[in-house]
Amino acid sequence: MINYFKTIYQVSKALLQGMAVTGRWLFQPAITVQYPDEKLTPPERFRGTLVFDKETCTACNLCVKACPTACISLEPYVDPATQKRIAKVNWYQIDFGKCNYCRLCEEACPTKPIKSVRHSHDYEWSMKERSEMFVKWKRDPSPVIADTPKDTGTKAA
Amino acid sequence: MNNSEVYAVLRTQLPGLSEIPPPPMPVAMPAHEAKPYRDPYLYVQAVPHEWIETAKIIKNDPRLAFDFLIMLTAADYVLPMGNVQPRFDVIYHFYSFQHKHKLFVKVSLPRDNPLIPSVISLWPAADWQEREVYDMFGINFEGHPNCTRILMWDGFPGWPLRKDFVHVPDRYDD
Amino acid sequence: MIFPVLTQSQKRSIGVLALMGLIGGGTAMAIGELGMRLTQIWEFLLPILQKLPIPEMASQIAGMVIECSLLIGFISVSVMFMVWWERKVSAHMQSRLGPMTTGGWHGWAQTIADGIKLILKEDIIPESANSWVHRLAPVLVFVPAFICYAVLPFGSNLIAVNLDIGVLFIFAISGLSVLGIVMAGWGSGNKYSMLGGLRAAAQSVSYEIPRVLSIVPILLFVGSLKLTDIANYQSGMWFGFIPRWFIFYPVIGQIAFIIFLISSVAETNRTPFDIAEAESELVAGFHTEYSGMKFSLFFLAEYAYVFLSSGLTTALFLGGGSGPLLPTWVWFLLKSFGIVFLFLWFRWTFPRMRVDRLMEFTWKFLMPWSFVNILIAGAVVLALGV
Amino acid sequence: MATELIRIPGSDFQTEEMILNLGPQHPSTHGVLRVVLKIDGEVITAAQPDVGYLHRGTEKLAENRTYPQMLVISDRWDYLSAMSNNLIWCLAVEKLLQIEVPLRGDYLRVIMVELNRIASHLVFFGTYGIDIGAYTPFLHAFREREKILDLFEEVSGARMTYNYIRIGGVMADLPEDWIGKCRSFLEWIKPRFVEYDILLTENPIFKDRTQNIGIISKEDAISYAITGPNLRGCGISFDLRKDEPYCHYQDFKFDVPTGKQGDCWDRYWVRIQEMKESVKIVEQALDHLPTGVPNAKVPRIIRPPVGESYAQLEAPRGVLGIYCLSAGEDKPYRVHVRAPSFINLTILQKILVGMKLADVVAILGSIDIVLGEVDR
Repeated sequence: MINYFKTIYQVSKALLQGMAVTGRWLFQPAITVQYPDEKLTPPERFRGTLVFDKETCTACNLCVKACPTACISLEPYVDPATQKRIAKVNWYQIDFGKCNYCRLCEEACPTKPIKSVRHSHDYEWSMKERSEMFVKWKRDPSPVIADTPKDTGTKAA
Repeated sequence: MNNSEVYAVLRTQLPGLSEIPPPPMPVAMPAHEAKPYRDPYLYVQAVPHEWIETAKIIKNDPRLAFDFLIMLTAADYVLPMGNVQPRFDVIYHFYSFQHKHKLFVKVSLPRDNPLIPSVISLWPAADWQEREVYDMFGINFEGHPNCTRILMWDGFPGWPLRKDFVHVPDRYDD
Repeated sequence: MIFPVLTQSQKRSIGVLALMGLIGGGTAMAIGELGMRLTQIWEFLLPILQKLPIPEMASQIAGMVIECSLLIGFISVSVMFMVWWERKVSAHMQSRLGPMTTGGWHGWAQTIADGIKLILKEDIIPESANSWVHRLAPVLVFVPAFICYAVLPFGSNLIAVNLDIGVLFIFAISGLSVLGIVMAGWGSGNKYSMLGGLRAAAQSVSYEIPRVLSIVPILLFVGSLKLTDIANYQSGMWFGFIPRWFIFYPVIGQIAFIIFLISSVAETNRTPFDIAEAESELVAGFHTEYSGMKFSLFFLAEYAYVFLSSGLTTALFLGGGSGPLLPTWVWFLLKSFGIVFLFLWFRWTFPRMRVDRLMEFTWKFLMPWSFVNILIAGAVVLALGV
Repeated sequence: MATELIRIPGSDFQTEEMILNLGPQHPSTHGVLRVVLKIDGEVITAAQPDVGYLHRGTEKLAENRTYPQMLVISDRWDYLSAMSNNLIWCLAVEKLLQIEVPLRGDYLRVIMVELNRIASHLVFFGTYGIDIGAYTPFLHAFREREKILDLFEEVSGARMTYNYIRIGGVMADLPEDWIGKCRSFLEWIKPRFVEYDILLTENPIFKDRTQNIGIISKEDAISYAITGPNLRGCGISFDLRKDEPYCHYQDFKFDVPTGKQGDCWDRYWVRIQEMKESVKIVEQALDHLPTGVPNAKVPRIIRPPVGESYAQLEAPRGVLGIYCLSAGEDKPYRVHVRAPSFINLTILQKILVGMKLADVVAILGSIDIVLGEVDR
């Protein structure tokens, strides 16, 4: 009989304690962020969408080899005058439908001090069509004075 | 018990059993390359047709008492690799809660019509893992109550983890 | 500490709330007794209506229609408020803010937008459903809830139909809606719905009993089933400061209140007793297959029942509209929404009970205690000769 | 399962059993799991889980990826504790390569894995609350988890697929001031455990729902190869961090909580206690964090010698193992993932029988599966 009332007391006490916890949080400030109005700044190492710098890229193909999902493709630039390949890209394409945002391409990239392909801090991106996910950077049509291939230009083969 | 004692216990009851030697050192190994590696456990090769007896001894012998089937999988050796003939290896990894020792057992099967007795009656944990091996390699487990595909859908053509599996493009390829 | 250090925005919110309270209270006092005002308006309108060349029947019907639309309007507005309130309360309990955009100030128009969306949504009848039963069910759930509001005393003189058997009427009519739930469950042609409907039937029927039994002590004291009588009986004070509400009757009042509250929560199918629509088990229970307007009728009915139960609790245990300063209808609404808040608080704190434990709880715990309570109350009534 | 209905003759009337498909689209199957239930009223007479809806062919993918590339795929097995997956892949490959990771690297790995264990168990806590019908604990747990994910984001750049623990060490050393943030998080979460206990652990309704439900006996647990908190909930103290320490776990003092009878509540309770133990481990690791470089020297192109390795660790859901066969190429010859969720789920068909329909979600939730790992 005592146990019966004891159980009732314990049960009601535990339930009231639970209500006290939720009641306390009712008056605490919220921790959420009202997204379109307020935005969090991503940390330094944030892996946002990939950006590509077609000027510094040496078309060394290391990022293509490093990518686990084979979403990067590129074509080195061949000088039409001399028929020689130079350490520049003709075009460079990333299929963002496949991209893993894993940073392996950025780590493989040998350009210094700023990597040619790297993660930006941009995270607001949406596409309506699958074809839009293929982002292509093309070499400017303006002629560039032929510069000598640098360190890794030969690895493309 | 250490590896050699476990092997001695197994070997006295099962003369068909043999220990798998560690991978051989290459003859001319460059200095900068690492040596071939294998975990310091006992690896034994069991005979397929007496596998169920072997399994019973492994499970029930009080000196062995391998009551915990950690892992069950298979490997496909399609091309002759060194002295290895084309075959399937069904690989069992056991652990004993009582004696804290471990054991790898490999059972080699021919590549055409592979068939091995199921150990589901001894270790119920083998249930889904055997189904997975069947699903991926097409190795039939004799005595399994429900040896059907588990991860792939019924009617999937071929055995995906076999090395000679060729993917036929279907409507999911873009 | 409950309030550690108030931030600027918190101070602002408190200020805004206080101001709103003051304005609201002032307006309420200016309006005065709503029942009286309505009677005055009616008395003003009646001669005009009688002078018009229409039969007397028509003017009576017009009066009824006006009463009904007032009730419907009240139900809709209060349900909209409660839905929004529930979302805000639950959000703040969970360290978030809830709807913030629609309508500007704290998303006040969110429910209106949702309601419009629900009305515009496609109305789907599953292929395997029994079309007529499927269509009839939401109506059968909502209509009893609406009828019950007719006998709810919102304040002095503010009651649509002052029935002699008010309490019994509410229990009887609200019990009808379980029929709608079972029909929804069966008529949807969905196994989850059917399980939900069956669970709802078992649960509602079981909890009806302690719910009715728990108020028998009140009836013993008051000697009337009329809700206005019960509310009036509780006016006044003991020793000048304890209101003569039934909840303050020693022992009897509290036991009856707790049993009534628990079984009210169970009757309205809300957590921790929401096994009929247990989301994690039965997807959405009996209303899994409903969409659009039919779903919103279920939704409306659920919240209408929540307010009905709260209003009934107020009338039975908290003295109805009695209170100082403010008019009775304001007091009634304040107390009722206080009980509604309790419902929300329960819902966002507790896990769900299991079906068999739920049944055990009502038959083995609530029922005996309500009988004990009736015995004690009977003895007290006999001894005191109240 | 046979789909025909079986008539059970009752005392004076006949009832029919019903086949109920729980899932693949159901609020409480934690993903795309389908359980075919045969129910008699509310009582389950047979159950058959059906998995594979999320199958991505990890083991086949592994045969076509280099070792570092596979690390990215490993994030996707148990996506709630990707650090453990990263770690086990690295351990397996490091065994093949015979690389010793510097002490700092090991400590960083321990910190990350243990924080991830807290995050993973927090998800369990929250979703289990939802399974039982309490919604508030879910968002409270996610509030804390967000803080852990913020820490991970700072250190690795991603919130779920970290790719942080690398072969031979970690991706990069800790950013500045990370230790301070981690400590303030640990101080924040300690009082939260008390609230969790009030909200769920000691809540009478919750206890009523979970105690004496879905009991797994010790013998069953061993023969079904149950691991992790599910095994410890049965009262067997088996934790690889203690029994076969890796990553210098022997340096840390912590307890291995065990349950009493192996019911849902015990499994739940073990996880709650494990979170507290993980907090202890992270604190010790932060206190004694060695200086130096975290990374070992790793060849630029990873090409392990011929051989085979089996590595296993104590992931939040049990013993996660990798069996890796190397043929001396830059891609593994064969990889097998011993996924704890997959093997733990095997016992579901046994323990569901005789339970009530409402208990299905309680039991399924208490086994704590991640379908990404079950189907791989």
